[in-house]
Amino acid sequence: MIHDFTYLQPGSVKEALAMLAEHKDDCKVICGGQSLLIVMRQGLVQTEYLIDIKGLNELNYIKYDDKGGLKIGATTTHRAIEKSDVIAKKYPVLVDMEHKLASIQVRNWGTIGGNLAHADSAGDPAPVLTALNATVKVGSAKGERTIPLDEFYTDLFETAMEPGELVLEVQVPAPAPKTATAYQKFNLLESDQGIVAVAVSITIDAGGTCKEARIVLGNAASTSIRAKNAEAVLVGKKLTDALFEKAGEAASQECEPVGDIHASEEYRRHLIGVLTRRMAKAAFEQAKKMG
Amino acid sequence: MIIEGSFTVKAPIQKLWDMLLQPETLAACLPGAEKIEKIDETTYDAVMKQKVGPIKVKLAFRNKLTNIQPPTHLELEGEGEDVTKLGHIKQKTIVDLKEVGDGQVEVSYKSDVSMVGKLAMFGDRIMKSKAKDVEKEFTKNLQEKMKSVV
Amino acid sequence: MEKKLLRFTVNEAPYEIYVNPKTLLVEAIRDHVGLTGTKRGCETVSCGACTVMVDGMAVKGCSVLAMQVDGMKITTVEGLEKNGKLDPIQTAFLDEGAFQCGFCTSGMLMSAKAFLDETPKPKDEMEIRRAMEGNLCRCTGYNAIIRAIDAVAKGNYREDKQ
Amino acid sequence: MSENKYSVLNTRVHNVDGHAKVTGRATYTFDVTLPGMLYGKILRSPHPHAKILKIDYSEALKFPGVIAVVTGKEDTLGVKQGIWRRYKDLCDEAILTVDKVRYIGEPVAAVAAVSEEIAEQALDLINVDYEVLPFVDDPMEAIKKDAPLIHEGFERNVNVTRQISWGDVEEAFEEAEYVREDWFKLGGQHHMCMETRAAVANYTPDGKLTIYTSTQSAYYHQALLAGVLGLREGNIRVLAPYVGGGFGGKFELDGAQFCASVLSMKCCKPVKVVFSREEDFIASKRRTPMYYYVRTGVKKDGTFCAREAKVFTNGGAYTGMGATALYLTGFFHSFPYRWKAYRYDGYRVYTNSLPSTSMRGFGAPQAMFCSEQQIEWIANDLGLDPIEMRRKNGHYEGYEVPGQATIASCGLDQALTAIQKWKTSKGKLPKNRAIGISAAGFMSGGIFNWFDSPYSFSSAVVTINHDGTVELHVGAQEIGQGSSTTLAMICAEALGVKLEDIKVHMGDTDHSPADLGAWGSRQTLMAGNATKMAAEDAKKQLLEFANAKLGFNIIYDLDIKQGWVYNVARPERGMSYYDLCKEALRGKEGQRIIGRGFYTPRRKGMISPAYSYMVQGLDVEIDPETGYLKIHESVTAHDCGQPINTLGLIGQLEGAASMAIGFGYYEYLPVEDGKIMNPNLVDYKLIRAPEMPSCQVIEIDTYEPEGPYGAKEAGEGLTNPHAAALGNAIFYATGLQMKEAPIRAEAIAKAWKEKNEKAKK
Amino acid sequence: MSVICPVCKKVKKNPVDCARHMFGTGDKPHRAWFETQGLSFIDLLLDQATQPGNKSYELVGGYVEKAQKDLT
Repeated sequence: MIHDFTYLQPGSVKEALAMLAEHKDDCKVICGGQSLLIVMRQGLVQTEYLIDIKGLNELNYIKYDDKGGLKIGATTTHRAIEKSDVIAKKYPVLVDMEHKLASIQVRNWGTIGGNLAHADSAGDPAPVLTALNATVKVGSAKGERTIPLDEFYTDLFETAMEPGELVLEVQVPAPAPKTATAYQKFNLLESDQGIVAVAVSITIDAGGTCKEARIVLGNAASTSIRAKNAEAVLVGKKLTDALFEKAGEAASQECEPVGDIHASEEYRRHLIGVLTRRMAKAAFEQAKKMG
Repeated sequence: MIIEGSFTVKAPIQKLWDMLLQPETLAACLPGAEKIEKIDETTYDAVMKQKVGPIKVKLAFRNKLTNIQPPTHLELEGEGEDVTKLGHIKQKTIVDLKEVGDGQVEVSYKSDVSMVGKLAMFGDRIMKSKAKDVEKEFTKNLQEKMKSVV
Repeated sequence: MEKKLLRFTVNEAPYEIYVNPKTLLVEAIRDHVGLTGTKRGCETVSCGACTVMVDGMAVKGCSVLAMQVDGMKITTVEGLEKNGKLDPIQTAFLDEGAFQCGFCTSGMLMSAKAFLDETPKPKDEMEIRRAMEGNLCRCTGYNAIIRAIDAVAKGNYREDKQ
Repeated sequence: MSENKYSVLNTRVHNVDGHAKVTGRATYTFDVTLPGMLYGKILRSPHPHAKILKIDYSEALKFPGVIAVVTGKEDTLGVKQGIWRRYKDLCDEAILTVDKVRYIGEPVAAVAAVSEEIAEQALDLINVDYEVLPFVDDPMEAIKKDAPLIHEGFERNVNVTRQISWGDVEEAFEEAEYVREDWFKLGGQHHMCMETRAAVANYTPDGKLTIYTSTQSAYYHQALLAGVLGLREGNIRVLAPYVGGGFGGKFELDGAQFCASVLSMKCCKPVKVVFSREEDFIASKRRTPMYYYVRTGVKKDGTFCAREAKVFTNGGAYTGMGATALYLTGFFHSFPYRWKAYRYDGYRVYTNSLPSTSMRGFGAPQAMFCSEQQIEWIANDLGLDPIEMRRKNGHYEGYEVPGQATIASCGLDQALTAIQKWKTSKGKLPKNRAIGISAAGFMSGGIFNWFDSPYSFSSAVVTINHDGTVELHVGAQEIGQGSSTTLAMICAEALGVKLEDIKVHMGDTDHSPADLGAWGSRQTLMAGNATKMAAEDAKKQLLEFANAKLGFNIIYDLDIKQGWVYNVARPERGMSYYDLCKEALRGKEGQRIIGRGFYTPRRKGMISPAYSYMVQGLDVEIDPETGYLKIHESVTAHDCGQPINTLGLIGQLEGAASMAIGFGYYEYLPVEDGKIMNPNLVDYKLIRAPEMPSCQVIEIDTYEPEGPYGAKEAGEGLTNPHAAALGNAIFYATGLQMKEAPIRAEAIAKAWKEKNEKAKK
Repeated sequence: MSVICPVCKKVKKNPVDCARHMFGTGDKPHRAWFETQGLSFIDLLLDQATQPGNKSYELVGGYVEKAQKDLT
């Protein structure tokens, strides 16, 4: 049962930010609402004001240029990302991730901004975007700022956003040369959230040595996290199966998963190890093929 | 859900024991505790507020000490409810204090917490990870507090 | 609670209704418009029984506030049949026996319809299966549903073939 | 497939209720609204075991919009009921409990209000004082000496025990040259009908109750409601509109039906109660979890000697249909093999958890998971071909299961051959991929009358109108399994008319003859026999007129086929059925022609009049490191006698496969502290379209003499073999023996890791 | 040697079979008979279920045999 609320439908971002500034803690923002409405229907979340930004078309865009990289507006749907030609060309891993995010119905209505702001550590976009070194542009009545995605999450369902701030845009730098990103979540049913998920981005130099590695774990702690020890295993080395194995072990040790009915803590760690190894290898193999 | 762990504190065991039984200690150490009230020698009422992202719960708890063996063993049982009826929580906790030499006391605890209602049904994963956080913070706070007393 | 005016089109008929803003789209369709073909099978946006088309897109009616579709075009299962003639996907469901208890069927049909409109030539069976992954069925084991969609995609129900 | 000798049977037809279902016109209980209707909500126990000291609902009554609150103590007769009416001891559930709660989710009180939301809010205003009691939720704990007692008079919480045995087991084990024993653990499974439990009850001051409800047996609910409400059966009308699935979970009295009725009787207004998905999970019933011990003795050449099984089932808080499942577990555990000696001891133990009941397969899927895996391991241990070993010991036509049943038709041998052929055709499979096989058998309707029905098991009435259209009234219940279509086809075939001439009426106790309803694979055989008999009765009456009218020599036989009434010896001579009907009615003083049919199995053994056989093959890819399973293909060789409704048959088998794969792998239903941990569709995993394998069905040609046109069961039995087939595939791909169902990915990964660590040492 | 169930008088093939029948029926009158013999129905049942062999059946079979002379 949803508790009653006052429904506000701003006509512009400016108006939305003014409403946010006015109602601060007493309001919630709904965009696609594919996650929020579930908890509201369970009675777990109540709010006095609900600000609906789903209709804000000024935030519905996908822009790309080789210099500035990719910019996705907050109200862009998952489905639009999935079907974007430029994203398919430049960031195939994003399309791949979107294909596996819930179901078509959810992707048709759910938005990237809503997903990131919801801060579910089992969400798909955050690990991939973090691996791609993305930043989030947030705004409030006072102004705008950008936050790197790997600093965006502070706790389970908590972000670094202040009251009154709204996700406006996701920014992804243009792909670096000899870089590839691979993502896999482990789940029994394709459309489910991952029991755990791993995104790995590898950059190699001409000689095949690992220049940079970003390993991001999903649902392995209260937020999606960088596995920095695992990254350190790879960076500066000629990559081999033995190293991938070692990186997996490191990731499996540094994550902090919680056991639940779907998987024990031990199993989650094990899966993190396996997926990190596999994804690191997959990203490396792809990177080798890249120009 | 079982929460267990242990830590050591450098303090006389009796002093630790006395402190543990003071509501103020618990109130100060338990994150989110709004009120802890001693009803009688063995009964405490507590109100705890917890927040996980957008989800806020306020739990009203009654705890009873069921087995007290000063200064080494303590058992308590509690039952409570979220004020908006999101869930019903029961807990059974055993705390043991043991002198491990060198003026150190090892405090070990084991809580069996069970929940029913929307919170538990829907938020098993959320609640479990939150409980872990609360536990960590409580232990940290308690250790701090003990240090300051000793 | 102040009710809000919602104007939308359901199966090509215009509606103006006043709703509590917390009303879900599926509730607006069932309780206010009175079309009960759209079902509800869960509270967690899992089962897809409430799937309808919003401006041609398959959307779960329980995951959307009714106010969010203000001004939009909704198609429900009742809107598939035109002038007493079944939509090809409905006929295909009958031909393949793609339903048993029928409770998930409305949602299945809407997902299938939206998918076929968008992807007239799916590249393989897996693409069809993935298109239907948001809809649960406890009876059929899905395969008959997939066969029905495949048959429509293959053109077996084009007018010149009938 | 051989040429079809029938005009309607074994053809592909549209389901008779198909048009309503694909256009959204089909109305379910969920959709029923009546003028002046109130909405009911149920307050449920948060405790697995507690005494109710006091219920204070005064605040709830003050809440605007609340019309009534009912409790077990004040507003019901407190009658304990159960589906085993012949055994008073086992009628142990009051639905709205009177003084004690025995599981989390048990109904404690109910509210009727002008809206669902108000009713739900009012629940929070009811205060219940409980005295919390110690609880136990595991059968092995509940049976211990000092475990809390859940029901008075059931020492050690043993609810029912069942024994089945034949032959000298000790001696047969002596004879065996190889003996293997294993313990298994089986989890529960939820029916997960797409339509949750729902009822709209309308009690009127003239003492009559009409109830629309989602049910598998309108007649059972009429009788059970009469008992608990103190009304005469005839004053209760149960209407089952379209039913959104049943699977064995919707023929016991449930909270929606009972609370809606009690509230309606109190308010004299219609009251609707619809379970939320969460309520449906925590407060309906489930497949029985079990602890399962099996010991099997065989000769070195693979001849089966003896088998012994000891089983403890988690009965949950109440008896329900679980007692029947306990017996069938033991019986089907012997299937489909010949054992010289066999012994089964089953114990159903009460626990403070959700009651367990019948669910598609009725106790047999659990038994087959254990049996069919162990057989595979034995064959492997002895170096024998498992398919040949199965063949060597399998049932055959004419075999008698000692003291239990005679097998009149059996396609096991052909089914094994078909699967063997498929397996061979697959050739060598890549690494981590294997084929798992499992055999099973099942019944076509149970010969049990624990309900103490005074009526025939199945009945049908066929009425012919003057224009030749036919009203087929059956008590059989359509729940999606296609019984309406199957019975309409049988009726059309028997009468010799077209399928579109038949209208099926069911699910209304005022107008349908009494019938035990849809459970235990009863419909095709039992309701089918009744329907065939009724149609033949009507046809006989028609032919009497035809004989008089056509004036053939009395030595000739007449028949009707495809609407043509004719002389069998000279088929071209005859008349139109439709014309005949007009004249026949005139000859009967304008009365419609009515045929009656009924069926109750007699002299058919202890269990069922007929048995179906099947062999299941699954091609499975295993990622042992993660435990992920990908099922590439499912092939079923199935013997269901004469197929009636071709499309329905395939649908039933594919549906069974999806549910059975769920039981084997996806559908984990953990209970902690008496509480179901995943009562929602996010956390309870139902297979979805991408995971569902393609299914191939190989029909095995048999003829069942007891069945209508030689037909028997299809669609329930096939929930039995898949879990074991999965286990067997895992065994061949990895060498792991998985003894817990569902086989969890985590368990596979863990066992694999341990195996590798062991190998390293 | 066929025997008669001391409670419901059903004829059974042999004492062990009769014991099995008594455990299997397990209703109040049958349980009560165990008590009259100084046996615990439930303990014997558990032994039978959790231990290999047929000890409980044989034991009760012995009692059934003894009871026969009072029944005929």
